[in-house]
Order: sequence, then structure tokens, then C-alpha cells
Amino acid sequence: MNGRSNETRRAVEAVIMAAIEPVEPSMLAQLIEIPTDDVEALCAELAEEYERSDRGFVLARVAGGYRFQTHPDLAPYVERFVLEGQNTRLSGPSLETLAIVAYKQPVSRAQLGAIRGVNAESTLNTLIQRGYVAEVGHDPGPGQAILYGTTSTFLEQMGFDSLDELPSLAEFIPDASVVEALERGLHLRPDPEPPHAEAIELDASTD
Amino acid sequence: MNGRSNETRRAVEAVIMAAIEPVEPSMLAQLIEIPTDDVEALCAELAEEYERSDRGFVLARVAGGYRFQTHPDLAPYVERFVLEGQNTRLSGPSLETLAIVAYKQPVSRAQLGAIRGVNAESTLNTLIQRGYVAEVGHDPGPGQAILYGTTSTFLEQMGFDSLDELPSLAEFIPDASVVEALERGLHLRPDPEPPHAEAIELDASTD
Amino acid sequence: MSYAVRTSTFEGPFDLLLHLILRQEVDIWDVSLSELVDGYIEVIERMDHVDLEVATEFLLIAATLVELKARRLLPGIASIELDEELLRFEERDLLLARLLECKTFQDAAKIVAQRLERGGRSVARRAGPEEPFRSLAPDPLGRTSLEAFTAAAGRALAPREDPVVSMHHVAPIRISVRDAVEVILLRLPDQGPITFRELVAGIDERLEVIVRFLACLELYKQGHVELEQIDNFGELVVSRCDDPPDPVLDSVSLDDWGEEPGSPETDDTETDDAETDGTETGAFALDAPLELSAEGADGEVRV
Repeated sequence: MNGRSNETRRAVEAVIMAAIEPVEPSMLAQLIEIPTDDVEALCAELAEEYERSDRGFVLARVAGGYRFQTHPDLAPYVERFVLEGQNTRLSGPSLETLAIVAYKQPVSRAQLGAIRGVNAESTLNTLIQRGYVAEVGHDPGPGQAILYGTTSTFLEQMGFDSLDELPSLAEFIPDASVVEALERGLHLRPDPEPPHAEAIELDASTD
Repeated sequence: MNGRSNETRRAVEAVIMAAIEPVEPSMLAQLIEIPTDDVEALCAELAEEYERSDRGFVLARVAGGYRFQTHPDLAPYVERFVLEGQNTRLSGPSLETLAIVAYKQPVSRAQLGAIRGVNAESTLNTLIQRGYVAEVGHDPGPGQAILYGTTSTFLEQMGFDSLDELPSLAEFIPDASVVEALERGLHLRPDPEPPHAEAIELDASTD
Repeated sequence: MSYAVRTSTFEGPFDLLLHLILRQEVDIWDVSLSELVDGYIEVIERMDHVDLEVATEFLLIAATLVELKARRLLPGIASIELDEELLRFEERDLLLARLLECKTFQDAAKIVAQRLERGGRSVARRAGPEEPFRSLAPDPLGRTSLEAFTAAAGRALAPREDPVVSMHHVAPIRISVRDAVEVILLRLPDQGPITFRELVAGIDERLEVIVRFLACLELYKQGHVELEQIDNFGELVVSRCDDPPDPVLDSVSLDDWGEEPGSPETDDTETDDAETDGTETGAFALDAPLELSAEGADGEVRV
């Protein structure tokens, strides 16, 4: 847009290039002395411009700020360069624990164990080691259990601007057919007959 | 030039963007599988392109390699950002890792991970980058793990004359009652034999 | 830094149960429980090492299932009273709720995995500012006080709480149903209802919650409290009965829950023991419907 000088745009590029972490729009606004809204608009324009001119990098909005990062298309080249399979995949159980922490944070080990059932310990340690999860405080209650939550590294890795971008947990609640299947599996038959009876009754109806 | 595909150009941009140190042309050539001369030509083109489209960053050839850096015009903004912006304090985790290195040096990454338990990898890299920690030798044992210790920069910044000035560790190691409470947390009873082999190892870690 | 390598598809009893039920490979009540146990043991044997938590938790679930199943086999079940039946549903619902929760997070984890994978394809620029800006930046360590540094050392080098091996299933939980009954009677308001959730607020020991739940059932049986749960998964509301049939608690019935756990017996290593123990102590008598799981909670199910 014409309202903003060329220098403003260039300053935004320079500052983000010099940063190590995502730069918050408010920080850019303060440095360059323009309204935060303008920063946001400017960054959106820049991102689009890079995309249009088919650059090998993108201007991404993650963890509450802007940063330059490589275009996902070029992962094969970048991975060869950024040694050590830094991106070794998390195991299924670790992912589940991570999902629970993400949705239930702040959460104690005991609470995690109650939901996850087993192995919460070792998977949580893996996640802490990866920097996805960290201590975020103590339970005010007796025992003062350590509480855990996700980190900005987690947001950065997910490519999320904030936790609000997590899809609602409601989306994953099993639908009626799953619930029914489970209920069938767990059914209690009120009939006096021994279990060899053929009929499979859904006695949930007696509720 | 037409001879080179768009992807090659984008790959060069991506790799340089991901790098922390300037990337040597030979390295780029090897990664992208093109002759080194082509890399040089490509980078010259890219530098010109950024200049022409008036970007806030430049592709500079420094120390025998290529890297993105801020455009000299924009120095005032970058200066202000560096002075007021991010990274003016060490994060808690970084400081903790630094403390371990200071007290336990020389120490390997594996040992660090065992003590720290969390994210030692990335915090150690930060500390090396800042010049507080450096390689000081190799473990004589098998594997020859790299050992790390603190640098003279560390001493200077902490205002220490020598490492002898580090306060005695005993001052902050929790007293016996805390250790006991932790052991109680393990739910271990004075059983004649420990319920699980792991418990022995864990106990050992409290000394 | 070695992590346990997971060689199996199933991470725990809930995963396994979920899988079995959803594939309709098994109707929990029609399959012999030993089949389930065998299947599980097979899974455990394929693991590199037996995970204590996995194994013990499975025994707890198995014990609950045995109990539910055995109760259905008892003669005279037709004459079972409505409240008995409701109790069975409640128990079933607890299991169902946990299975649903397990499934929910399994699905949520898939999205997290997708996003992480996508995010992992980009690498952020971390080079930071070049010289001369780099040396312009104030040295962060120079701004760190000695106090902050030593505090960090204390945090980092203190014996960590983290490597706690949870032995909750192994070490007997000290609280008994009898104790829990007393606690509940103390905490129940003289008038008006209180939710079960409030009764267990602040307790994060799962078995303790279960014991408190069992205590509620016991009080209900003896006519000291009313229980109400309007919806499936809804709040369980507990209120004191104005005129219990016998103001004095039936001590014999309380004893059915087992004595205060003393020193643990040593050799209950087999799953079969859970079954035998239960039967021997009259666990399936209708007036103590949840005895077996209570025994499990009180530490008789051990590996």
C-alpha cells in the first residue's frame, strides 16, 4: 500500500531477519513507530509477495510473532543440511501424551497418568527433552504437584500462532457409532440366562 | 538463467536461510547437486534480485560463504532491535544448563542430559553460540564424547577471577529432609527387597 | 539417553480393550476372560521388558471385569433390585467413559502428529544478527546476578522429583473403605446435596477416588446417603438421608471390604489369584458388590 513507505517495509524485513525468535508485531510496531495493525497488514503483504515470487523461504506467523523459515517444499534439501534427524518422529504414545498436555494444560503427572493410563512417565520425559513440554507451575493444593504445559517450541513446531489454533477437542469425541460399539462391547445383560445365550441385547436401553 | 531450474534457486535460498553460519558454495553444490560455479552464479543473481526489488536484507558473501544479513541502510532499526529487543536475558533453562556445566565440567552432552533431564541439547547450543561454553576435550573412554566446559567469557561476565570463586555447591543442595521427602515420593517402603530393578537405579540418582 | 523402544501396537489395557471392542473381535462378556488375559500377556511378552504399570493396571481392569462377569453368573440375579442394577451401570459407565477418553485423545494425537510433521518441514532462521550488531547486544549473562545463577544451580542440581516410578498399584493404598466412609460422613453437609466431584476435590490419587466412590456406595447401601445421577456421565450427587434405617453403621458390612491393609502378602503374582481371592472372601455376595475391585485397590492385586 502507498500509505506506508518503502523503508517501513524494508525495516520489517531487516528486523525479522536479525531475530532469533519470532518477533511480536507489537515489538515491530514500537521499533518502526507504526501502528500494530499496519505491521500485521505489512507482514501479510510480504508473506504474499514471497509466495508469489516463488521464494525458497516464507514469512510465517508462529507462536505470537513473525519469522523467516524455509519453504516446506524444500524440506529434502534442508534436511540434508540441518544434520542429525532432529525431526525424528514421536512415538504414538508420546503423541497421545502431548495431545493430552496440549488440551488439558496445566496438568500434573498424576492427572496425566489418570487419563493416559500407562507410560505417562516416560513419554512425558521424552516430551520435556524435546522441549515441547515444560514445567509451568505448581498445583496450589496440598502436595504442590508440578504442573506441565506446552512450550513456545511446541507452537513453533506445530506452526501455530497460539494455542487457540488447536482444533476443538469436541471434534475428536467419538461419534455415536463408536459409543454404541463400545457400549455393545461392555453391555450388561439383565436377563437371568447364562452368558451362552445367543441374543446380544443392548441393555443400555434400560437406563 | 534458464539452464537452472526454479527449484535449484529456491533450494539455495532455503539452505542459506536455515544455516547459522555462512554456507560455503561447495556445500551448496554438494547438497543441490550442481557445479560450484553454478552456485556462485546463482547466488550472484539472487543478491542482485534482492537489491533490485529493494528488500530489507541482502545475500552477502562473507567468510567464504553466503548468508542473509540485514541491509546496511536499515542499521538504525536493527541496532534498536538488538539493544531493546529479544535475548537480553538468558532463559531459565539456559541458565540451569550453564550452572551444570560450570559445576560439573568437563561434561559430555550425555551426562548433561542425564542431570538436566530436559532439553539440554538446544540450551547447550545456545550457550556455545553465546561463547559461555566451549569444547574442552574428549572423553578418553570409548566413544570419545566431546566434553564441554565454561570459557573465559563466562568468567568475565560473571565477574569471577577464576572458577574457584563459584559458590560452594553444598549451599544450595537441599538438606536431608528434602531428599527424604523425595524418597517418600517414590512410595518405596522398607520392603526386604525392592519391588523393581528400576527403583534401585532411581534411588541411586538421589545421591 | 535410552528410551524404551515400543515394539507393540498396544500401550496399555485401555488401548487393548478399545481395539478389541471396536474391531468387534471380542464381546467382553462372551469371551472367556482368560482369553483376554492370554492375549494381553502375549502382548506384554512381546515387549522388551514388562512395564510394571501396564501390567498392574491391566490386572485392575481384569479384576473389575471378572467381578462384573461373575456377578452376572450368580443365581438369583433376576431378583436383583433396581439400585443394584444402577450400580452396575455406573461401573460400566466408568469404564466406558475411560475408553471414550482414550479414543478421543488417540484421535487428537493424530492431528498433532500431522501438524508436527508439517511444521517439521520448515526450518526457522536462527542465525540472528550479524556483526557489528551481534556484539552490540548487551551480554545477557552480564545482567544475571550471582543469586539468579546459584538459584539456577540449585534447581538444576537438586535431586529431581521426576524419575518417580509410580507404584500405586503395587504399594497398598493406605486408605480403606472404612476410613473413606468416615471422611465422607464428616464432609457431607447436614442438609442439601454435594457432588461426588466436590467430595474428591483435591485428590489426584485415582485409587483413592475409587475407594471414596466405593464408600459412597456402601453408605448408600446402608441407607445413610442418597445417590443421584441424572444423565449418563452426569454429576453424581450425594446427599445425607435424614433418617437412616440404622443410625449406627453396619460394621460387619464394612468389614466385608477387607481389613485395613496391613503388611502386604507376598505372593499374589498370578492373575488367577485375583479371582480366587475374591471368591474366597465372598466377594460376589450381592451385599458387597464391588469387593473384588476394592481388594485390587487395597493392594491384593500385585505383580
